[in-house]
Amino acid sequence: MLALLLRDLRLATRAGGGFGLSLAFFLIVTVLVPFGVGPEGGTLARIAPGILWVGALLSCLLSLDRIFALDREDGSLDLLATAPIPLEGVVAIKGLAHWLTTGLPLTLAAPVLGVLLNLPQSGFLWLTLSLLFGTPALSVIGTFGAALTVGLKRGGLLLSLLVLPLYIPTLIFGAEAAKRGAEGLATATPLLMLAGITAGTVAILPFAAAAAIRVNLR
Amino acid sequence: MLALLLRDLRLATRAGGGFGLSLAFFLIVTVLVPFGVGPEGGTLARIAPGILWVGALLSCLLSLDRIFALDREDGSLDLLATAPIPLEGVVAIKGLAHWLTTGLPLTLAAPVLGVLLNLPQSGFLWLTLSLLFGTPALSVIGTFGAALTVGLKRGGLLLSLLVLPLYIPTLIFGAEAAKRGAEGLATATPLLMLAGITAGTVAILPFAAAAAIRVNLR
Amino acid sequence: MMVELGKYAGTVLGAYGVTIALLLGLVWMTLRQGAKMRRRLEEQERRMGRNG
Amino acid sequence: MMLSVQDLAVSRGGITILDAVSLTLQPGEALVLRGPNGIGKTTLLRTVAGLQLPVSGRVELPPEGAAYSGHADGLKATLTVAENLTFWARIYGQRDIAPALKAMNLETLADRDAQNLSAGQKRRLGLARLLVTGRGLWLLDEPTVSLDAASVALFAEAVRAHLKRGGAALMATHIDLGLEEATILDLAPFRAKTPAPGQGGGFDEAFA
Amino acid sequence: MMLSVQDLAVSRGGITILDAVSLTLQPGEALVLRGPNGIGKTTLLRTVAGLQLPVSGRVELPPEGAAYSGHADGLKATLTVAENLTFWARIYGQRDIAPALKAMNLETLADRDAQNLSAGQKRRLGLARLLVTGRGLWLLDEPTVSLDAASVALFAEAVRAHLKRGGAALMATHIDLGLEEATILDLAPFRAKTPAPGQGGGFDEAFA
Amino acid sequence: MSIWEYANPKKFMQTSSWALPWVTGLAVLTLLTGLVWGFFFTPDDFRQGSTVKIIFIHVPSAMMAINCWAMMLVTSLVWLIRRHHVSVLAAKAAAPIGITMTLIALFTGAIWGQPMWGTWWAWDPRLTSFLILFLFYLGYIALWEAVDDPDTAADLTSVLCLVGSVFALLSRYAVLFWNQGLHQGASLSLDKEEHVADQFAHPLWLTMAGFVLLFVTLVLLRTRTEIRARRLRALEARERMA
Ligand code: HEM
Ligand SMILES: Nc1ncnc2c1ncn2[C@@H]1O[C@H](COP(=O)(O)OP(=O)(O)OP(=O)(O)O)[C@@H](O)[C@H]1O
Ligand SMILES: Nc1ncnc2c1ncn2[C@@H]1O[C@H](COP(=O)(O)OP(=O)(O)OP(=O)(O)O)[C@@H](O)[C@H]1O
Ligand SMILES: [Mg+2]
Ligand SMILES: [Mg+2]
Repeated sequence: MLALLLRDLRLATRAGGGFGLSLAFFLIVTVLVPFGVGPEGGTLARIAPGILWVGALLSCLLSLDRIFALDREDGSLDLLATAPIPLEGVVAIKGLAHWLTTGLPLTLAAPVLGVLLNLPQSGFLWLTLSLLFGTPALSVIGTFGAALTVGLKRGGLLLSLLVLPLYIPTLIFGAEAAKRGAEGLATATPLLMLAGITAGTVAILPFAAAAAIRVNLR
Repeated sequence: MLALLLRDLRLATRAGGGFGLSLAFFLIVTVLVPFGVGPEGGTLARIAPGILWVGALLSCLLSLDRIFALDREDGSLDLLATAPIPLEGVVAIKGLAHWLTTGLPLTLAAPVLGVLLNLPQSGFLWLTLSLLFGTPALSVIGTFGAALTVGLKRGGLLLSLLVLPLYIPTLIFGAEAAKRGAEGLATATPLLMLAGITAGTVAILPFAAAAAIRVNLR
Repeated sequence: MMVELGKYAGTVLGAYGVTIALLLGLVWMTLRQGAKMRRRLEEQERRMGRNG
Repeated sequence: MMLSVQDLAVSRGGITILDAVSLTLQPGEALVLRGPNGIGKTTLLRTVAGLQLPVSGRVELPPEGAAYSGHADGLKATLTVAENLTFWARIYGQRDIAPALKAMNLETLADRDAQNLSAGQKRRLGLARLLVTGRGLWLLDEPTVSLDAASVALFAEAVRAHLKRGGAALMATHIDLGLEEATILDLAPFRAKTPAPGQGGGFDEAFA
Repeated sequence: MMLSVQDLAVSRGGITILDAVSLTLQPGEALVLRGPNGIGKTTLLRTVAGLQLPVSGRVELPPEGAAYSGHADGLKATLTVAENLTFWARIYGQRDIAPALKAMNLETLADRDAQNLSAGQKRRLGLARLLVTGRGLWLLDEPTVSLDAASVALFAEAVRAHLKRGGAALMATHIDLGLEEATILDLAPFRAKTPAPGQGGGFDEAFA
Repeated sequence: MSIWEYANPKKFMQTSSWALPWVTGLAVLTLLTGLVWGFFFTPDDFRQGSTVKIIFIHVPSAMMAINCWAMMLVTSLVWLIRRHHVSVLAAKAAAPIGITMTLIALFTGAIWGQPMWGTWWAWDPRLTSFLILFLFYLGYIALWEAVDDPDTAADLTSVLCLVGSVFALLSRYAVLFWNQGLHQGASLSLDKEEHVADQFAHPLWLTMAGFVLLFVTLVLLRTRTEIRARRLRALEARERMA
């Protein structure tokens, strides 16, 4: 199991492995929005927490199809499924590796990008906290979606379609926490909800995902 | 050549071909932004043209890596390169097919999604026009980027990174035209610039892209 | 016998129109798919006999 | 008993293609599956490996399972030969990859990225993976594709050593492996008859 | 003259691997490239096909070019067999795919999606593509991988007919194709010597 | 005699072909009566004017959009637990009806919103939940379309339906938390204060029954088509083998 985690992390950091690129995508979304929306600081500051959350979510989303598709294509998934480790464990490790290479860097980068969008001073802490609590749920839900679509040729965008409605509660609570934080309001409720969603998904979805993979390999 | 266009269109409309899915992505970005930013109609109306342009651009971007990567993986690209048709023609056709399956549907869908973002009445026409003039440039520039990264394993996100700076002028003029239109201001200048960019890229980039592919196949 | 819809005529008629169009579309699609599938199946059964 | 397959029927795309296949493998035995393209060798092997469900019949594997190797080698292009092999060794709880590298003559390539191997070298690496699984039963689908004569001999040698150690192997292949001790099973006689009614989950009876 | 290669050196990953290869093919001739895994057969064929640049030496092809077929078949999984073939026929300005389907015994599979073919059936489709190119020179990289004996014979038949029509074929393979008329060229003697100074684009001399 | 007998395709085909004419007739009857009554024979509301007539299509379609998903959830569960093919085919057959109902609710709501709230669309919780429901339907249908093997598709879509239902509920709470809205409460609740007047309630009951019956008719028809498709697939497969 640890071997799998290490391999996935190593693959991610090798050339073309996607580490840093989803970060780059986050950066780019954040940079594009001012070009599209216009440069007024007031508007930008108001929408900053929301845009940062949406940007983080999209970056996360785009890296989802790598979770299983690559392993499926080169036959590793067949081999892992016949290997002496439980598929649920494989799924959980894959989700963890995804979070370590995507969610965590995004969380760390968000405050920096907040500066670009004139995020109010008071918002930085809450933005980071909300991402820290929320991104694991994004990774786990995404792993489930990736498991559903693993059999399909380039299921990439179908994957987005399936996963996005599932992301909405996380997004709402996350962005709400960040926004309230930026406006100096109480953030306990949304943060608690976020933590609850994360705990629930981490506990349950790996089983559903493993089941989906078994079905897909048939 | 026509055979190639027909094949690409047919592939796009087959299961998992990606037609409609980039449209779905556009829909989803548009839907997510209010969840992040909050439901107030005024704020949404102000940022609507910009967000719609950014959304269209991202949807376009995400489908870029299909342009050549699939053909590369299954060996078709090698075979096309040795076939008796000029590679420039192949590239141009690929770009055209991409626009027909991505840019055009996005343009047609944008007004509908404008409703969701409370786009002011006066903005719809200009939004559509600006997308109509701008999306061909997105496809052609994207084809060039895809050609540059075709050799790389899952160059998808690297591709985004390369292409996005090239997209910025198109985005600026496009969003500006849509925004001015929505506010009832004159839109001639940005629209002219957009048309100019499109004409220029269509005339020149296929040659650069074909050269890039030749290099990548070596 | 025409009801008086007042200034909201467009709204009400539009709503009913959209609904009826969508419902008819759904019914039409259902019937067409059903007929097509029945035809294809009968064709196949004729070719193969009832149990292949 | 390493493997016992009783009265197995396997399907692809919802159609039963092989029927009433029975076979057993004792430790030290090798069985080669033969048959024309499309008869269902790959499908049979995947079913035995547990990657898909049988239509009917039973498969009994050793408790710790089998080592399966399919058309694709499961190699990561950006990892080196040694890294690829180490990963699989650790998944199977093994440590030492040196003997496997040696057996497949990959020692000089150990630090090369997998993407820079030729077709046959990749395949050799895929076969070396089997040696680090520590499993007694090998299920191999066309193991010698793209291999030159010397490598085929190398492979035959590895299989022979595996059998000597009390292992067993079930292989599908079109070419002669030079393994005299292997029994050959032609799958052609097991091609499924026109399927009996009732096979498609009761759907073909729906109107009977 | 269908193909003339003079004093060709080819490289992979910046290293020259074959050197001083010369060969010619007249209409009606077939040449089989042999050599151990990793000697450079694929690299040589790709260079001849113009997919990569030679390090030195010259390749002369017929004016209309050659038909190349590599390790991958260039099939679209979601198109049917007939659609795949028709596409390539039209790219090469041909119309009729029926003879090609017939020659490769694919008629019954014509309406099947390519993704639902077995490994050997896919390969047959890849070979059928050659028949709709109308090109005189075929460059084939391990054409018979995954094919059963009957299909190999079918393929040999197709090559023979091609030669009769005045075509020529250059093939890399490890197995016996049953084509007596083909000349065999072993590439082992052409393995590049320890690279001469100056080969790395002059960089290794830069500090001499 | 147990309910599971109807999960046998043959039994289902027989029963449904017997029931269809009755259900269809009843559906047309109630739907037409309800719509005609509602459209022609109800007074204008003192605040909303004639737009109140939209309620007779808006509310039933909204209700059916939700009920359809509930039905899909139950049939998917039945498939996962008891593996009755007809059950999951009914879910597949229902999805396009559900998405149409969702669209009708959204469109009529949007058209209604224009005079009432001065905007086609607002991010009200009720409206937003429906948009999310629409996305769920879209994903569910797309997944069916994308997977080739019917049993694989059945398993995957059923799992999606299950997980999706949980998340749909979660979304509802999230959306309520996010925005308190403009939309009416439940007008047919027992709470007297909220209750619409009887003159609207009666035809509304009728159209609601009509929509339910229409739904049943369409589900039966479409399930029959799906069963035929499966049988055709089995026969074609057999022919190809022969
Ligand atoms: C796109 C927008 C809309 C959607 C998705 C929507 C959705 C719904 C739903 C789901 C119900 C059923 C509630 C229930 O039975 O508990 C409902 C009922 C209702 N809606 Fe809407 N609605 C929309 C817009 C509107 C607008 C603009 C109005 C009028 C101003 C409106 C007026 C009503 C009324 C009067 C009811 C009946 C109350 C009830 O029975 O609960 N809706 N709507
Ligand atoms: N979805 C499908 N529908 C119908 N038939 C299918 C489908 N998928 C595969 N088949 C058929 O199932 C058969 C078995 O394929 P399989 O890959 O097991 O053959 P194989 O013996 O391994 O052949 P090869 O030697 O060519 O690898 C083939 O004839 C193939 O065409
Ligand atoms: N980037 C690289 N750096 C160094 N060597 C490389 C690189 N890429 C490939 N090679 C080597 O180049 C050689 C030629 O490979 P090629 O694929 O042409 O062999 P081949 O004769 O086709 O072998 P096979 O029969 O196995 O297909 C191989 O030995 C391979 O390991
Ligand atoms: Mg096979
Ligand atoms: Mg080779």
